[in-house]
Amino acid sequence: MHSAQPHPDTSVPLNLLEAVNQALRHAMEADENVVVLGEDIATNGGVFRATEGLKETFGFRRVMDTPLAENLIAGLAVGMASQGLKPVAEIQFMGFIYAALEQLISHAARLRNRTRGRLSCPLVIRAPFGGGIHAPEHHSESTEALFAHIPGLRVVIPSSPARAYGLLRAAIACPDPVLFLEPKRLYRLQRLPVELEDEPLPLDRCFTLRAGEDVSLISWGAMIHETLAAAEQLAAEDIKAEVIDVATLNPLDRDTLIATASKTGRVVIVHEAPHNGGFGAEIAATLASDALMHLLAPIERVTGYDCPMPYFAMEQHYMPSVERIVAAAKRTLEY
Amino acid sequence: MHSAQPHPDTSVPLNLLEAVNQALRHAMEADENVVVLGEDIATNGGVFRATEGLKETFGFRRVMDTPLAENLIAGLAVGMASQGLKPVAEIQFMGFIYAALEQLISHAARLRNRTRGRLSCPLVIRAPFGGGIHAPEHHSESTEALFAHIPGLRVVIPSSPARAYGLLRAAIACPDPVLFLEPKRLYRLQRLPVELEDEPLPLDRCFTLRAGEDVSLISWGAMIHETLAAAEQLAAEDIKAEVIDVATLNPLDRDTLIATASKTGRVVIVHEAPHNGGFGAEIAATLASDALMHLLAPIERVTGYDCPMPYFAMEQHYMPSVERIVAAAKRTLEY
Amino acid sequence: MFTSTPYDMHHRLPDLPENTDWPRLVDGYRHMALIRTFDKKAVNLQRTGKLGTYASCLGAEAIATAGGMALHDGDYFVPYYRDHATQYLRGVPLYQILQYWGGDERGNAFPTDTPAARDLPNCVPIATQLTQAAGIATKAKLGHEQAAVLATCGDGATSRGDFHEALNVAGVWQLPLVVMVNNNQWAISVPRSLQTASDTIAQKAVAAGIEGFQVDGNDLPAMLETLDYALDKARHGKGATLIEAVSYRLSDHTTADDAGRYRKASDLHAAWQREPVARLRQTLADAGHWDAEQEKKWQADCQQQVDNAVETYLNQPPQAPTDMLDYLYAELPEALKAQRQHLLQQQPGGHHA
Amino acid sequence: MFTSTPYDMHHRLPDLPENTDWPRLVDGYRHMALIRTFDKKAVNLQRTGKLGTYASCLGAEAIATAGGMALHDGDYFVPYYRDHATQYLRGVPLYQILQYWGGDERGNAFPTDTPAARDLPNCVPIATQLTQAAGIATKAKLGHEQAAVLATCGDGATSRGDFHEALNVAGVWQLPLVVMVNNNQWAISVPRSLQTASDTIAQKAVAAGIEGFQVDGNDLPAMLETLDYALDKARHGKGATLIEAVSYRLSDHTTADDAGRYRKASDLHAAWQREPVARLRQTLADAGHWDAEQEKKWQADCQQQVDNAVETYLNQPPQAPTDMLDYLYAELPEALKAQRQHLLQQQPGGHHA
Ligand SMILES: Cc1ncc(C[n+]2csc(CCOP(=O)(O)OP(=O)(O)O)c2C)c(N)n1
Ligand SMILES: Cc1ncc(C[n+]2csc(CCOP(=O)(O)OP(=O)(O)O)c2C)c(N)n1
Ligand SMILES: [Mg+2]
Ligand SMILES: [Mg+2]
Repeated sequence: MHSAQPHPDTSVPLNLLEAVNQALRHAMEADENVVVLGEDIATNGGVFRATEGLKETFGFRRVMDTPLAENLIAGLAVGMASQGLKPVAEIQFMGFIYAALEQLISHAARLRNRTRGRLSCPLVIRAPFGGGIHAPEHHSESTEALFAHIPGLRVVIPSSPARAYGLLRAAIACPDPVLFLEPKRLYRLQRLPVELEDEPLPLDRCFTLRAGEDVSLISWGAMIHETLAAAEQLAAEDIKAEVIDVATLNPLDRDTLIATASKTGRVVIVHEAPHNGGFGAEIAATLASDALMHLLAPIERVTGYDCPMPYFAMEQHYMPSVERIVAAAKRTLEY
Repeated sequence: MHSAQPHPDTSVPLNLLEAVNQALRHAMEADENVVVLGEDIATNGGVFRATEGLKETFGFRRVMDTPLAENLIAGLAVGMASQGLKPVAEIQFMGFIYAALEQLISHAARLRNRTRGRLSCPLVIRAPFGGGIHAPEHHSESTEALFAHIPGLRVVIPSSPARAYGLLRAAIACPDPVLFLEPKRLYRLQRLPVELEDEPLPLDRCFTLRAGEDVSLISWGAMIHETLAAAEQLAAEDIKAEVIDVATLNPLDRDTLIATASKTGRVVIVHEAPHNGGFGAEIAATLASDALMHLLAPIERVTGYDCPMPYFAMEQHYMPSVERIVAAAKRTLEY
Repeated sequence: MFTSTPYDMHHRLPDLPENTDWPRLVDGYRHMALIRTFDKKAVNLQRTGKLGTYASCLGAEAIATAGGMALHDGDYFVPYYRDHATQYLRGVPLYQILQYWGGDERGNAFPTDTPAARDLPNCVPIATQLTQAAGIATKAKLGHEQAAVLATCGDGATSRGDFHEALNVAGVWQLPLVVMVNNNQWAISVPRSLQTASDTIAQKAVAAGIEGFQVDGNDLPAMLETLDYALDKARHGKGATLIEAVSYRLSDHTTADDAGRYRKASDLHAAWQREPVARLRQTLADAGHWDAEQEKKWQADCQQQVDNAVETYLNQPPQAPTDMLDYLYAELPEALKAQRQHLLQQQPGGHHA
Repeated sequence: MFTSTPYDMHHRLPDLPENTDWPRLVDGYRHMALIRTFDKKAVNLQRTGKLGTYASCLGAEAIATAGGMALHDGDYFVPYYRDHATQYLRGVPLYQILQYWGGDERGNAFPTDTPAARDLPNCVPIATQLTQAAGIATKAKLGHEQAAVLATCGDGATSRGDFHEALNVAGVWQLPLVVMVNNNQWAISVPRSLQTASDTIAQKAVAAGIEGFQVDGNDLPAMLETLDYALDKARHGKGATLIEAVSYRLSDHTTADDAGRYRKASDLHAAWQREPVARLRQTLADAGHWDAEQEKKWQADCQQQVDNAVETYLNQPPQAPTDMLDYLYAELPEALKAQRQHLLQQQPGGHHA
């Protein structure tokens, strides 16, 4: 179990966006092979300001505003990574990542395998994802399940400033390609202590954010916050919920998930993405198979509806609510 | 339950490829708005010959060799479909479809929704998929799970000549966008009777290919054949397996799946795609939730490994075998 | 193959020929003035929380107005997201344009009795509309429609492969397609010089074997002339054209952007010297086709029209949450019925769960 | 910016200048002859079931040989899939080329002590290698390496957006990149005329603001001259170049194709009149640098080298099935250990389940 206990001495208060920014900065300081690239990331510091100040410190050679082409960005990153650079590319919004998929599926995720280890592809693609900020059409996507199904591509999603920092450092250090999805709804939510001198966090472990015996609430990304709020509400009714932040969708830490399901016998999986074929299905299927004898109730999935995230006027109707999570948890208890 | 019982009077023997070809021909005869486009589909009749003879009958205006660009092919199809044509576009191999994903996710699947019904997008994208024919690198993909997670996009997979014909006619007639995946390993496997004058087949129903009480084997595409062979082997040991061809991954016919799982209490899901996040997870998750009280054993998933389909020298080690399916079925029975 | 019309960098438009169609230009001026009023209001609505992120068209008025005026009813329009003037001229009421930027898909349900009925909605994923426009042009060609397709995009969009794929197929299939690039010098914060090394954007037509023009996008008469030529050529089966309309984005990229971070104030100031609306008003006034009295009256009219649009917009009833499912497929699939039921229950009055 | 070198359509090469480097051309001839022998053998291996689908390089010998000869050891090579000659010259043994086409990823594990060590493997998804090549060129530029990147593709590949995106960034970032298009007139069955309406492929450089050349791809000296120029320019920080090498695909597209369905026999016959190997042999013979005796000896040598390669290829031990998992990540993730165990058990001797 990895919990991000701050060391009171050296930690600094950062929001998730600042944590990303610090992780980039420190990774660039630590390794001159780290370069960042993307649209509007140099002079403008990124449309969310995740790369703010990097160009000023590291110069245009290591902080590159690319032409407007996501397929190009991914291809550039693959080429760079194949020769030992460690590119960290920003895709401005997850809704614009699809043009990069061919490079990720057919090349980044396979280069090591198809050259039998001769070449590797240590790139990181960062992309803000998810809804809830009243953004334009196509700006609020949660399609992490597409990426988690790509063998060879790691998929990492932080849900707190400390995990954003620790996981991004780990992702950049990792010799494999990593998709790093940043829950943009959390970017400026709150400043929390981040320990900047710790070891990078593991890329294959869930984080247990709250221990409990009655029901397991499993989630990732921005939905962790609704999930924690639901656990709080349940606690008020004396129901002890365990909250697991999956954090790395691929490779998946099945052991921690099986352990919590086996302990509580009741599972609610929460994600913002649509239901059908969402990554919650993989977790539910795993638990229904490997923890079946411990299950005391059907596994509940609280997810978005099977439609694209609506344009913002109806966003709140789409998003899984604390209420829905609490209700699902109670259903498992009343089963 | 839809089974393709041939009418002895008007049926003709066709292999799956010929059935696709006939479906295209008849759809073009029936509706002059149907056009076909893709790489090498006109003069060459398609690299597999699925479109053979169409150019000769319908001319270059309705049978278009496009420049080599899958993103273009998809975009052309979206544009055409938005104005009432019914384009049937071929992507030469599923491994080259990724450049078309942005058009499918961000446009085809959304056009009706985001214009509140003003425009629609009745296109069909056909692509041969799956391994087993000793093809070059990147030619043997099974990434149907990526598409099944796209709300608004129908995903249809035939596993016999009759279903290829009936489902493709239905897909072309359908006012929604459809991804139609053709299991290329079955293209020339065998000629079976196809009834050309029947109603199109439904796009939201599983096909029960074999009835049984002891265990449910659920699959789609080329793996149906290993699955049927496994059922045969099990029958020899007096184990009665029910075999379900899912056929339409989105929308998913949950009722038929829940019914079979509730009846047998034992479920094996078989697919060629990698395990993690494969579409088998959605089915397993659904059954583990909605048929939990009927399950007598953990749901088994017999799938590819979590790696890209190997280049052909190792293909057979990757592919789920009859043996693995039989073993999984027995595990559910011995549980 | 590629011709470049040098554009005037000064604040006066070039002199116009004798046979100038003045009434058309006066019309054009009225539209441009209206859309500027609209644009200012939209930015204010966003500032006061009554609109979402909005892409201003300040500085693009001549380009988009010319597009709307040059298109015939039987043509097709494929916009990007800065074409409010064209959309308005195609028949989209101003309130619906606000509704769109207010986060409501109903803003894309253009009135069925206008040329806009079959136009594509705003396109947010950059450049993806261009291959679609080629598909529509293919449809028009197959049907011998003698119709043209006008598709627009920004200078940044020219870096995406889609731009080239669309031009290329338009060349090889001789499609009735006109791609008009609003080269406003910026793609959010990235200047034109970091987007491409080609001297002009018009010359990108050479790669596709089609005709390309560079034209002053702040010059309505020049824009109309170029579009008339290119659209007419398309309608007559003479092939595709690329138009680079040179302008300057006088606004922030959108209301979510702060151009002060990357744009020199002096550049902006210089750009204002040749902004399209004042330039055309001056030309019309000089030629005696417009005067202060008309201006005053028209400005009042514009304000009134925009105020009405805002009122209509703000008074639209909310959508039903079930709309998010009901328009996705032609018919609600069986598989979604439970979700629809669930959505109904989430609504006030419904049963929460 | 764009210059076109008209290429010779006749069966004789143009006369060569006085200062011609004859030993280099003799070397080039030897390589071309070797690769032709190899190619013939590979096609036969496929016919007899000992190789998978194979992409013949018949007619592309001068292009790929020139690439291999003009590259320096410190340069980078990014191939498509018809570049066997270049790969061989970079240090990939012939048996490994066969191993690749035999369906075995070990064919991509080029020897670490050769320039090929860091070259990308064959690229099957058309044009996707080009943006990667731009990425490698960026790396070379950032590191002040004075190295060039040579990337190849076919005429069909120029229709994909990747081609333009790569050229465009190479232009705006002044990358040390040379993109060489083997314009062999066909993309499987689709002729060059249906691929693009541009008169030449070289002129597509205009869109990216870089230099473009058209050169006779059946003329080894011309190819070497052009590549020497472009690679040298790249190494010296003078920017990117597009080279259109005009050739003709004398083979089927691959062994899975039947060109008889779409290609006129007379066209093929005409193309054979200017095929690159015989042309160069003639030039060398005419100039007294090659004779029948040398030819006979070298052909025998080629046969021997190819036979040895085939033997080595056929004698490679099979891969371990676990290889499909073991090379995917730098370290096998915990999550895959059970699958690896399962794979082990599937093997003969292992425990089936
Ligand atoms: C595919 C894609 N990538 C990125 C974005 C984010 N984005 C929105 S507008 C824009 C700049 C577009 O610039 P340009 O094409 O010049 O049009 P302009 O806004 O200047 O009119 C970017 C990068 C997007 N909408 N779509
Ligand atoms: C993205 C993609 N689409 C389609 C294919 C199938 N395919 C393989 S080669 C080829 C034609 C390529 O033609 P060209 O670029 O001219 O190269 P050539 O083979 O003629 O040398 C096609 C369509 C592919 N490999 N990749
Ligand atoms: Mg712009
Ligand atoms: Mg070719």
